[in-house]
Amino acid sequence: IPVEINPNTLIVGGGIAGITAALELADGGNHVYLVERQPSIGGHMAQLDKTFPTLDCSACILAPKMVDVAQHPKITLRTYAEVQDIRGFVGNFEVDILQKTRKVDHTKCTGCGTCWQKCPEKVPSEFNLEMDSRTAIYVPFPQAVPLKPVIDTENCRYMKYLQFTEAGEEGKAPPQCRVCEKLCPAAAIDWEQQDEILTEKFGAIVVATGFQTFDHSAYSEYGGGMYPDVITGLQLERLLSASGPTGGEVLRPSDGAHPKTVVFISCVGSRDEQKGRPYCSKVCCMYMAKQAIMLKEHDPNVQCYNFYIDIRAGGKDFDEFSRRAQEEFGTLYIRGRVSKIFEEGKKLIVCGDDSLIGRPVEIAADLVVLATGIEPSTGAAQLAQKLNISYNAYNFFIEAHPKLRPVETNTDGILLAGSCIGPKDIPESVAQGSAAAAKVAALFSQDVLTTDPLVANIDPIKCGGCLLCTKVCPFKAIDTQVTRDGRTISVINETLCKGCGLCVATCRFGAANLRGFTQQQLLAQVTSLWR
Amino acid sequence: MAVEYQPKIVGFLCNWCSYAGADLAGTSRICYPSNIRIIRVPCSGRVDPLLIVKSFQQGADGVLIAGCHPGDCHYSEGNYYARRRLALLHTFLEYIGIEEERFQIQWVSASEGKRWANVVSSFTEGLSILGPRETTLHKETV
Amino acid sequence: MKPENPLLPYLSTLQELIDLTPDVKLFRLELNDPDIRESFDYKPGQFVFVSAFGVGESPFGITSVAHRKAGVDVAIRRVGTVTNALHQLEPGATVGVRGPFGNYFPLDEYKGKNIFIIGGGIGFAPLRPIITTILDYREDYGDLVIINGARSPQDLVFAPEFDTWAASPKTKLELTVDAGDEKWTGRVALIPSVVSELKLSPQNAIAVTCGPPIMIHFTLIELRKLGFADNQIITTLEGKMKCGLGKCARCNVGDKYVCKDGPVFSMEQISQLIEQF
Amino acid sequence: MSEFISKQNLLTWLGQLIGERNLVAPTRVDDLLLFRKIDRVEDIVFDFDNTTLSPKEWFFPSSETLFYVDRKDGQTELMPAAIEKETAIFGIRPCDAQGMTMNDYPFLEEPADDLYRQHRDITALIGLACITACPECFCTSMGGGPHDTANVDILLTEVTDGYIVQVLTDKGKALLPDNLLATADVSSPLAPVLSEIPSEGIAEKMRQAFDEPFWDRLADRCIHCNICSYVCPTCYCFDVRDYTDKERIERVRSWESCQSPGFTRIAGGHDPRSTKGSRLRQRFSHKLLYFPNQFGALGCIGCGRCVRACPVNIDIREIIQDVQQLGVKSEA
Amino acid sequence: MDFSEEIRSKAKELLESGTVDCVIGYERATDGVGARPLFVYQPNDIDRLIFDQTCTHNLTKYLLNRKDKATAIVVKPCDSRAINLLINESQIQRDKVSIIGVVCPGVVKAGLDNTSGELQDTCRMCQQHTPVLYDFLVGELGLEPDVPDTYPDVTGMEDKSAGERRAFWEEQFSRCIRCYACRQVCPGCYCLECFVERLDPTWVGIRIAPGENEVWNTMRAFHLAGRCIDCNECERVCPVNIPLSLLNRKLGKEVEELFKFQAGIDAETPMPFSTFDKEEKLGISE
Repeated sequence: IPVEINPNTLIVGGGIAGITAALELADGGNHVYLVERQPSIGGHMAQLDKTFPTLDCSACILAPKMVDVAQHPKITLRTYAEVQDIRGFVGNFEVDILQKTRKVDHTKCTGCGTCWQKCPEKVPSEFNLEMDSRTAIYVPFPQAVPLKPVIDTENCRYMKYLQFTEAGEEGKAPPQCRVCEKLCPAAAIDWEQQDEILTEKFGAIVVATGFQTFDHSAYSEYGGGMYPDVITGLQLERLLSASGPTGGEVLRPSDGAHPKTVVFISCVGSRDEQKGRPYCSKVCCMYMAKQAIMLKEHDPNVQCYNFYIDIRAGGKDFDEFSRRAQEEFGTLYIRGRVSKIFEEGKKLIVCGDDSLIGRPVEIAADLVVLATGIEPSTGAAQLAQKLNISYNAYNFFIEAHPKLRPVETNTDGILLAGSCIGPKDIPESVAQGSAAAAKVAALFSQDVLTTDPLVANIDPIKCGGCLLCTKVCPFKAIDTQVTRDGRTISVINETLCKGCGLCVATCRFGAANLRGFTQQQLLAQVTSLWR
Repeated sequence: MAVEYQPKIVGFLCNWCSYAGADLAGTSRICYPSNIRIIRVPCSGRVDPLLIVKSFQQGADGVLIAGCHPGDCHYSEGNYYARRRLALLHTFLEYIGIEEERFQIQWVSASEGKRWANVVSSFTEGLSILGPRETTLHKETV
Repeated sequence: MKPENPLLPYLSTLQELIDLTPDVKLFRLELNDPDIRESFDYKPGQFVFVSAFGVGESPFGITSVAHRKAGVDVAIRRVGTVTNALHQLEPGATVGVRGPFGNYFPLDEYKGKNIFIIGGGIGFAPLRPIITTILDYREDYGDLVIINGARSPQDLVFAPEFDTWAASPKTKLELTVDAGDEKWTGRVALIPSVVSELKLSPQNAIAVTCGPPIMIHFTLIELRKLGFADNQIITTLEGKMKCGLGKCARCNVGDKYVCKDGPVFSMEQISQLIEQF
Repeated sequence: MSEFISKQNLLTWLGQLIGERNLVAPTRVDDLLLFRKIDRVEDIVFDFDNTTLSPKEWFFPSSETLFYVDRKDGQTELMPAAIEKETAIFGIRPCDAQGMTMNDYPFLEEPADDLYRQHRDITALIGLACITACPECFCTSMGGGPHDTANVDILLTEVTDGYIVQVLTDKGKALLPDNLLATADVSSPLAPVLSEIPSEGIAEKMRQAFDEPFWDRLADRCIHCNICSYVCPTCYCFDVRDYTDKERIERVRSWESCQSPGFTRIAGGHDPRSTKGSRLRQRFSHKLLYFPNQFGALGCIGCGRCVRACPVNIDIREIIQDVQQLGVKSEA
Repeated sequence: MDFSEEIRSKAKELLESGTVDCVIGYERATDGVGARPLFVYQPNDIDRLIFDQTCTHNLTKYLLNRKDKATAIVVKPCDSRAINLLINESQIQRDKVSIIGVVCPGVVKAGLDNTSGELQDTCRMCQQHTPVLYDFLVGELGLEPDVPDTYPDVTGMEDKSAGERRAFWEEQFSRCIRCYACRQVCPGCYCLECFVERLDPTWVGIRIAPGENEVWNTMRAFHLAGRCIDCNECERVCPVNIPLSLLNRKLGKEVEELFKFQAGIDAETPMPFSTFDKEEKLGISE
């Protein structure tokens, strides 16, 4: 049956993959709807200092693209929003999007910044990985897009006050701050604003929900997070970054001293069966090399050590790059695992062994950097459930074919890009963003689509009306109806049906059938197996 | 020399778990017997008993249904219904003389490529030991 | 060779496949064996079984005429498994043809008479050979009025031939549909009302009608109103058939078999049938 | 004086027949009595009323291949089905032999049904006259009789320690070697006396009863299974469809019954015989009205199988009586 | 045992009061011994009604042709369960049916007369002598059987080896002539188009061969899993004596053990395949 294709695309995730896909499609004249969970787009790339192996400034190459997204007439940007539910099929998706309340009317707000400079409530900054603080009304970082604040309702004093009075608790009420409201020149603060659900229609969906880094508290041998000077690679990125908490000066968290001896430990939450992370996170070897180089450039007196299992430097100019880290910048690569770290005065004693010379090694370090691995962002599995796409044990999404259909899923019209499929570096994510965009463009190039939605249907002539199917349908997608000749029969509600085919196996009458997996098709497969 | 007996197996695999699992087994180069012919279904709950009975009539030595572990159904409940239907069919087929080893229901998730390989291997092995089905069904009546 | 077993079809080749309506295709068939092809003679009104090997066979009225020596045409509407399978075929495919079976329109008796052809939907198809014959031997017959009706304009069969028919001498073509569309400028009416509207004269006339049971029923009423005697009204009956030889005992109406005593009956004969149809 | 064969010689003869051809005879299959191919004389049952299914399945099998469709390198070929070797059917009752006539009429009427003719040609019939009769028998009312010789090549009539032999055709002669025969002075026993069913002029009465509500009332009870048609020696309705086995396509003919709901439903849904009553009427009209009109003989031979087998006791004897009565009413 | 009089008076009452326009019961068959179904529309036919131990038919099948007509029907305990089944599957409405339930000690084998007392096999294993639902009850309450073993026949079959069972059933199925009487008589078989007659797709080929027959016989039984009310009609009517109840009863036994369900005991309990228990394992390894 031919179906109209809705020419709009939904892109889930505003990281570099999502941004690329969005711009490619928008430039191609398609309307794009970009949904990002955080208050700003940019994703992890925005947190990075430099990028390997070319060492150009991450923010500098990303920022213009972010601005393009914000200004592109064909792109609707929805930050601080999440996909709540999805119905329909290729060409005709209907998606409920939850817009979390910002308590700030962005149509009025000019982004002058007064509010987030004056807000008295200080909260650890997520963007800077809690190495400094932000205010309760905030933009995550100076180059954020959109450059308009949201109020963190958890921490805002006035919000706390309201919750307190609603709860009607005893004791002294918190102050009714409302400073931002008083100071806002545009009167953009809107306490009434609530979460809202927006329902939009799309022809295709690109999922680029990216990754998060492994939580190293699982590694008690590395202090399980109790040593302030054992940090993650991402934290080091922020310390190296000119826009970071230390303005680009590498100061160790505990006492703000300049670290002279820095130890990198690779494969933290990668290639580690015990921790349930047997896969390689792919980018760590390279970013450690990069960070060692950057540290040396910041301060020639720094000595870096790198405990590694293997050096994975497959990629254009990659191996040369990690070689430079060793040969030019004198990083000492030690093949072996670190067995434990303990504090001794101001030093961190790193005990490991050099498996090449088979001798234990002990290094008194000022700073230890854990190359924490990559895992899918929280909620990836739930999202996959909603989208009817499959995902593996670690919640990475599964592509339709690992070789030949790397950005497609088993569900038509839903495409993938970036590290939500598996660990990737920036160029790969960008490539996939473009690839997904190309797939969508190809889909839209035909104006009507002649694929069937994979939903069930019930032949009214055959249905005997036992109504068993209405009882088993997990989605309550089967209603009853009275025929002209007075029989009560079941009918499929196509918008609710998700195509599991339970009704087909339940139906003795042979009335129920499932497009894409019809009785005819499956029987034909059975009978042709040994022809 | 005599060719050793290769049992014919039909596998109905849930698209969301077992099929992905088998895929994983393939892509991660885990070896398992090639006797199985895979039919992809959206859910183990989609498998109509007719298809299984038909498979045996068409000469299958074994039929394997693989779906998501109970609780993990992509459609939340499909495999619970499947479990009931298929468990009953299993005892019934055994009753009409199709040895229980010839019909298996297994839960294999998308990540269990290894498990998938093991399931197929042991199933195939079991069938090889059992030998071909003794049946007159492909003869005609008077 | 002529097959021993009358249930054994002649292998034939699908020469051409023409879309007549969204769900009706014209199949141009040619028997493979040259001798049989030569001897294969049939008359307007007769039918053949066409096989889609692997699925089965079904009976279809022949829509071509033997004297043109251009193979066998059947118009097939997609309704069941066999017709579905046939519709899937491509030109060049091998099919089976059994027949010809049944009686036929006694055209010799119609010579010199005015003839009214009244067909509805796919039911019009078996009437086409009468028209072709009359037009090929125009002088032998009187006036010819063709009433072709269908649910909608694109369901009218044999549209490509309408002009030829309309242009022929002493011939009138009346098209009608139950429901028109934006392009349709012609008549929108049910066939029976067209019949009464045209005031067809029973004088020295024969009315041949074929179509869905209800349409035949009401057309009949109108024709009788106009004064047609039952022996002036000819129609064809339909029945489920498996053999075409009066053996499978399925298509009988009372003690008459549609496949061998029919399909062509005059109203006179039908009214004498014991079983109502 | 009449020709006679001893029980011993009969066994010898049947033994010989097994060697040279298919011998089909009544034998026990579970608790059924069926005509089956016999490998050991001991399996033959001699003492019986009649078989569960009629011997028609040996001329008109429950399903048989009409021809095969072979596809070799793009070429399609039709291979007519081959009929296997010569067959003799032993123990066929006169009523069933008579019933064969009712199949011969439609099947052998030109153009003849080739397969049926072949089955007929290669099959010799050795009849066994009825000494006793089951309560449902009424052949005498349908133009037959317990000792009738119609269609059989040889008829045996049981007497003490042997059988009176009537060789009726050349086929029969060829079948039975004289050396096994003796002449004895035995007279054939009296035929069992059967209850009489008023079949006189039933065809006309059926015509009159055609539109009576009688049929719908009767259909209330009928469950429209196909049993009556399948056990009946004269029912010959069939279905034809293609059947695809593993590798090759065949066109198969199988029994079907005018009682089954979809029997006359044409593609597209229209069914001229959609009501249960009309279907039931069809069956009896066919036997008692159409068949006589078409071939001049009643289509029922009174073997009583349908009466025995019907799950809801639809009894043709009762129907004939009732229809005669209806006739009386309508005249009065 | 003979309840003819009670049945007649009840039928009379129902017909004359206009509560129903038809009473479905039994009358004497033409062999003068057995019984057959009878539809009574006029009071003057009432005297033809009988009820004794020859009344084996399950009349509830006929309700499917009278869905919207007020009907009175005579039911034995097993038959009464069929009514619950049909209500549960929304095939008939309770208020259209007046149920004359009969306390039943079992019915005699075909051909035997009322007094012979030789019961059909399934009756000897029957647990239920009082109908599970009725508007009027004929016969004394409280005559409930004490049957130690409900499924001796099934367990007997289970004890055989797989090979023996295979051989047995293939032999049985090969006899089937596909007359579909088992289906036609079964109150649970009401598909508008039975899978065996479907052409698209063709589940069962036209050829009457053991393989095709097996698909038919197995799936017919399986479609009745959790639905068969064990009236034994299919087996009774089978012209080639295939022990169909042995199939149905196996499923009945398993459904009882696995799902704690018995068909037709009431009209509300969800059918076994329309519900599930997350915790149940049903012998499938995790």
